[in-house]
Amino acid sequence: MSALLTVTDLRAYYGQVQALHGLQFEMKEGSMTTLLGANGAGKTTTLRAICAMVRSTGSIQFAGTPLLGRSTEAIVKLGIAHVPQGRGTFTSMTVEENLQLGAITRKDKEIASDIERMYAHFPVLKQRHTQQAGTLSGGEQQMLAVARALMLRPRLMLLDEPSFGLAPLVVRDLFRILGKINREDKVSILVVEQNAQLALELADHAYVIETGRIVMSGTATDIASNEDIRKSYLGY
Amino acid sequence: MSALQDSVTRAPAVAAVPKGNIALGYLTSTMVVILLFAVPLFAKNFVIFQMTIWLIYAIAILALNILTGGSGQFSLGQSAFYALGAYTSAILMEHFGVNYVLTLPVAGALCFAFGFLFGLPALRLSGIYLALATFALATAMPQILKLGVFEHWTGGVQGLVVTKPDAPFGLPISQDVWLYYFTLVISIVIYVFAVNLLKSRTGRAMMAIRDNEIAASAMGVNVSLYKTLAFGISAGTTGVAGGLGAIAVQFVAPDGYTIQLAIALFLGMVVGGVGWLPGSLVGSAFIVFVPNLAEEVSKGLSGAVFGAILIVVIFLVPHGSRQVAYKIQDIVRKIRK
Amino acid sequence: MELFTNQVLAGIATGAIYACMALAVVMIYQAIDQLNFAQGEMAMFSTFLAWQMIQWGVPFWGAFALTLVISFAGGVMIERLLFKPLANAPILTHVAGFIALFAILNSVAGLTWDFTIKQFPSPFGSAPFLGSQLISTHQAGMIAVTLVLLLALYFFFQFTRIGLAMRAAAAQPESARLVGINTSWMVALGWGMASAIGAIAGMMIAPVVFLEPNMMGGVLIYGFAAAVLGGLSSPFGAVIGGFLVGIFENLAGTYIPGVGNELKLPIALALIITVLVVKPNGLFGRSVVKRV
Amino acid sequence: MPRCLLRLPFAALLAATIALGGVSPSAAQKAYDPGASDTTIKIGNLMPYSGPASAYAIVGRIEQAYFRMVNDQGGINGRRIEFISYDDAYSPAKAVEQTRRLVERDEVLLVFSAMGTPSNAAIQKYLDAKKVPQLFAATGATRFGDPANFPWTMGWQPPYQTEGRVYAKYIMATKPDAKIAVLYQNDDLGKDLLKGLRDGLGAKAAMIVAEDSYEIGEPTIDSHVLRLKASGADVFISITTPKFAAQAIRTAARIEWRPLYVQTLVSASIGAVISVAGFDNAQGLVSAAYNKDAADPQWRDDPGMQRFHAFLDAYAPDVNRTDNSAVYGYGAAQCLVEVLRRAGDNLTRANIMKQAAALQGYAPDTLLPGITVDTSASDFHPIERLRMMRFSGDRWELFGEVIGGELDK
Repeated sequence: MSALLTVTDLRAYYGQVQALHGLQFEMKEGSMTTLLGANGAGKTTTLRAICAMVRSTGSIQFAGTPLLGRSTEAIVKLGIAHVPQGRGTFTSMTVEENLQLGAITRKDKEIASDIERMYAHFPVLKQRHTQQAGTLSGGEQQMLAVARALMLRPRLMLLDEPSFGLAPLVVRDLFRILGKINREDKVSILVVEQNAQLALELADHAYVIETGRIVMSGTATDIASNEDIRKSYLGY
Repeated sequence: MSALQDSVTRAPAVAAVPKGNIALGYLTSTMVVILLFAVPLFAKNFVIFQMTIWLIYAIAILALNILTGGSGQFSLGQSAFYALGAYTSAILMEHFGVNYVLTLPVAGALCFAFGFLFGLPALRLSGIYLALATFALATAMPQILKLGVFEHWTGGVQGLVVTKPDAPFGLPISQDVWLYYFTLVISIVIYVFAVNLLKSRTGRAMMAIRDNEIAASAMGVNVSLYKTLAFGISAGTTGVAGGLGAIAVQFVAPDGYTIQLAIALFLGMVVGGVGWLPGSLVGSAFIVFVPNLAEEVSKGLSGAVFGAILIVVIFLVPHGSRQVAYKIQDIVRKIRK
Repeated sequence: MELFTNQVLAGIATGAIYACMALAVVMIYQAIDQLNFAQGEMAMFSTFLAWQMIQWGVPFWGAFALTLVISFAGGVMIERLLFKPLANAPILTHVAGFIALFAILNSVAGLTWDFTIKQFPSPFGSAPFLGSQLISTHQAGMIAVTLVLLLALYFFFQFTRIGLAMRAAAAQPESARLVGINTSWMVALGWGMASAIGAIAGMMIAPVVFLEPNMMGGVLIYGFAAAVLGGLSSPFGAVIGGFLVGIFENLAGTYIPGVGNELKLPIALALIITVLVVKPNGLFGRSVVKRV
Repeated sequence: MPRCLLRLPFAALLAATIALGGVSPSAAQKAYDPGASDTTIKIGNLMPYSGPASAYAIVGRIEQAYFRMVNDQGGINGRRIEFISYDDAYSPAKAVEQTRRLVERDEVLLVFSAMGTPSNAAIQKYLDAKKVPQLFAATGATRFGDPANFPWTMGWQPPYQTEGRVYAKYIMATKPDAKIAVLYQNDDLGKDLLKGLRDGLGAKAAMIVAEDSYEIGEPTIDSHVLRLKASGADVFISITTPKFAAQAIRTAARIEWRPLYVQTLVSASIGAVISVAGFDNAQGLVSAAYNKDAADPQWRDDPGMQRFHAFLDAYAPDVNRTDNSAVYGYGAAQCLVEVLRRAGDNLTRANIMKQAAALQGYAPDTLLPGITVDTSASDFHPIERLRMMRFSGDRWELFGEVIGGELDK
């Protein structure tokens, strides 16, 4: 498998404050990779940098195309869907409208059938398809956010803390579906998680970030089985 | 309502001003004050009169700044408070023979009460809705002043002529110079009061509301009290400016206090820099002198020239003169290092 | 009773003016989340352009269509040149920008076409409508145009992808960018549409109030009031709000003793504020779940 | 100039000849106040070039052009006029500031034709204290003709109250049992004119069965007209500015209300109001006038109006000549030039006021036949007579005698 995403010497800044200090990693097509690390390590910033939502320097290559210098919407059009922390659904719009918005850049005629497919993945969304997204529960909103991202038919999906604020059972369910999507729809997934244990169960590759730098990388099984890493970085 | 909150989160209506940065340093302030005191030694009476008007509008802009920069509320209705203050002074002086100095506290107190009461229903409104409510107040005020019921006191559409005071104690200075010093002293008092207010517990409470109302109330700040208080203080200060304005211009009439005045004061605040009190002087200079400048360029298009100058200014310094002042401050600091 | 009916009918006729303008207000609010204080002047300017073309011999509907195109382009251009560079400036700075735009348009129109009132032709004529002297065929036509416009807008926002994208960009710009919407152009598009709708409003209003540079000053206040009363997020609410304001204003002027007539605008505004205190999103505004 | 003199009454002709002929003896005793010199006369002026009242600024532009013409023709007694006109945006505070600039910085000899009641009222006291003439204030408020209290202030046009009295006289003479409905603009124009009307009706003021006021911010005044019609009145007095006047004329026609329709003179312009409202709708309208209407075909061969049009062609070709502000500015400027001419070389402020208060039977090109400028030491209302007229076809038809509505003090 070739590298889908190659990040080299990535530095990102919030105003005068530097948040990433020369980050370096890559991700294979079709893989599910997770970025781990403590609060404030720079995981979210990394995802935001990929989507041009924070000022950054260095190099990000997506399937051979450089991303830096492009606008957020142009990057999305290349096939990168981002599910931000706090879900980023359109709260004042209906579930169905949210799904349509996910496919807003697509020109093909299969949008309607894709919506049906999402309803198959997440049956609860079908029940609520005319409801305002803001009225959904936290778990339902997260599902909607993922479904909305999938409507892009992305090659790469960026997920920021999907488990945040959700009940454990809901999280299990969500990750099960994510795994299915990764396998069946061949969507590469880069997921940032606080819940390292859960993420490592599902992912095939993992990177550990500390204060804006990659400090460890390896297959998910290696990382998960390494007692030292678990204790010092992942805290479980 | 929440659409509005969305917009507030992405581009705050009022960019937070660090609390230490609302005023000038002692050295600069002293220099400015000395300069202001020295002006009449060099200037003609006409210029002194202009500068009096400039100071008066600066007080009114400062008042708006307390409201918007301090508590994050927005008002297009300041002309109403200004009018109320002006008429209070004028009526007291002309109908009741009250000394002009004494009319100002009355004007201030009346406007404070009025502003405080107006602030109560306004509590339920924010952003655009508050703008509309205050706007309504501004349009209503000239019409109320014209009402037949009040005509005996207000002079109706014809307005009231006010007598200009002489310098007291037989001071050998002209009326204009005296009024200038009188206004200057009041301006300084109000300015010092405003700076201390915003640095006090009350000011901190107001700014907490400005930055995040929900968080402020969670911290135990009495949001309603401080928001209405801000309205009251702002209105009271504007009222004092209005009273001074009536004395300086020697005339009050409904046509002098239309929405145009409220808009001018608002522009003065933006150009001066929201939340930066010394900017009120800059903003006031903008609304007093730039129209004259625009008129010099073209009579037929003076409105367009004014608009163009305004656009240039907000392009160069979207945060108003505050931005320039901070930049200078940075440079000075770097040089010192 | 006849006076009452007459005043209600006259209120509906004037309300059509407010409704038309309120639609343009809602349009721009949808796009930029703000009230554009220069909107009335933009509409006035567009109407003058149409008038000028008619003077030059262009037939009414030709001038009408051309004006829409020019206004749309003008609106987009104003956004690109004036407000896009201010995208990161505080909202109050934008308001100052609107005021500047207001001053420029008013002043240029005054110099170009002077301040005497001008007759603007109505495509609907001005005969009594259905025998009623209170509503002319023009006013009936204006109500029809407003309703058609309302339907068109509803359809546009609910059933077209671009309408959906515009709503998304206005409501949550960052999320909108994340689904690939070019929010910056959506804003420009919103300006263009608002400007074109304003031009329609101007061309409908001018035959009633006569064309002159200050013609929209009063109308815009009522347009704002109507839009806010109906709910800024709802074109339907704006139109209803327009008619309500028109009717209420007339009734207040007729039936509130003493000050009713002299203070009818303040009374109307006070009523609207009372409504807002009770229903902060307006009568038909969508209330959205608030998240901390 | 000589052709113009032919139309003057004999006494005025004599006075003018003496004034003109008297230049050489008084040349020995030149006297100047600030603003006047051997070469120039500085005249100050305020106009709302910006803001909501900018429609009236046309008066300032015409006056500027008129003085340019006078300068091109050699000036006044060899002196050029320097006309300094500032924008006051119709704000009293700005008016005071600009007037002080005129008087203290530019040092004008006098302030001429400042526009509007609020601005003039705001500067009156200041100019009085400074003893600077406030000549021909461009407003019809009565307070600007009060020599006992304000000897430095003089208006020009007929006071609004005079006009109100003229209508009262006319109505009492032609319709003694009329029921009058009044629509008025809620400002000094409306209230003063209404007061004149009431005073003129005197004991019969109860003839007024309905009054309704509007604000200039209102988009339309249809509902007011409806309400007034409902009062059952058979006389309708419309005290309105052009936009609202045209709306009222059109609406009254549409709702088939055909009272005796009195339109006040501020909006009696054929070009700016009547033609816009539609000639059909305006048949039978009654108004009073002191100026000729620039769009009225009956003055096509009138020498005064021919001079007016020739002036516009040469000096203000882009101005809309049907706007009666143009006629107004021309007449007022011409009147000021006359005063300055008579002042000769004695260009002191006191002499200017003296000359301005000694105009008898003077008629600028634009005044209607029979109407003249008359002032005296106790009469600071230069024009106080009006003629009634009725709209018919495409023109105003004058009828009846010149009506004087001199205010009883």
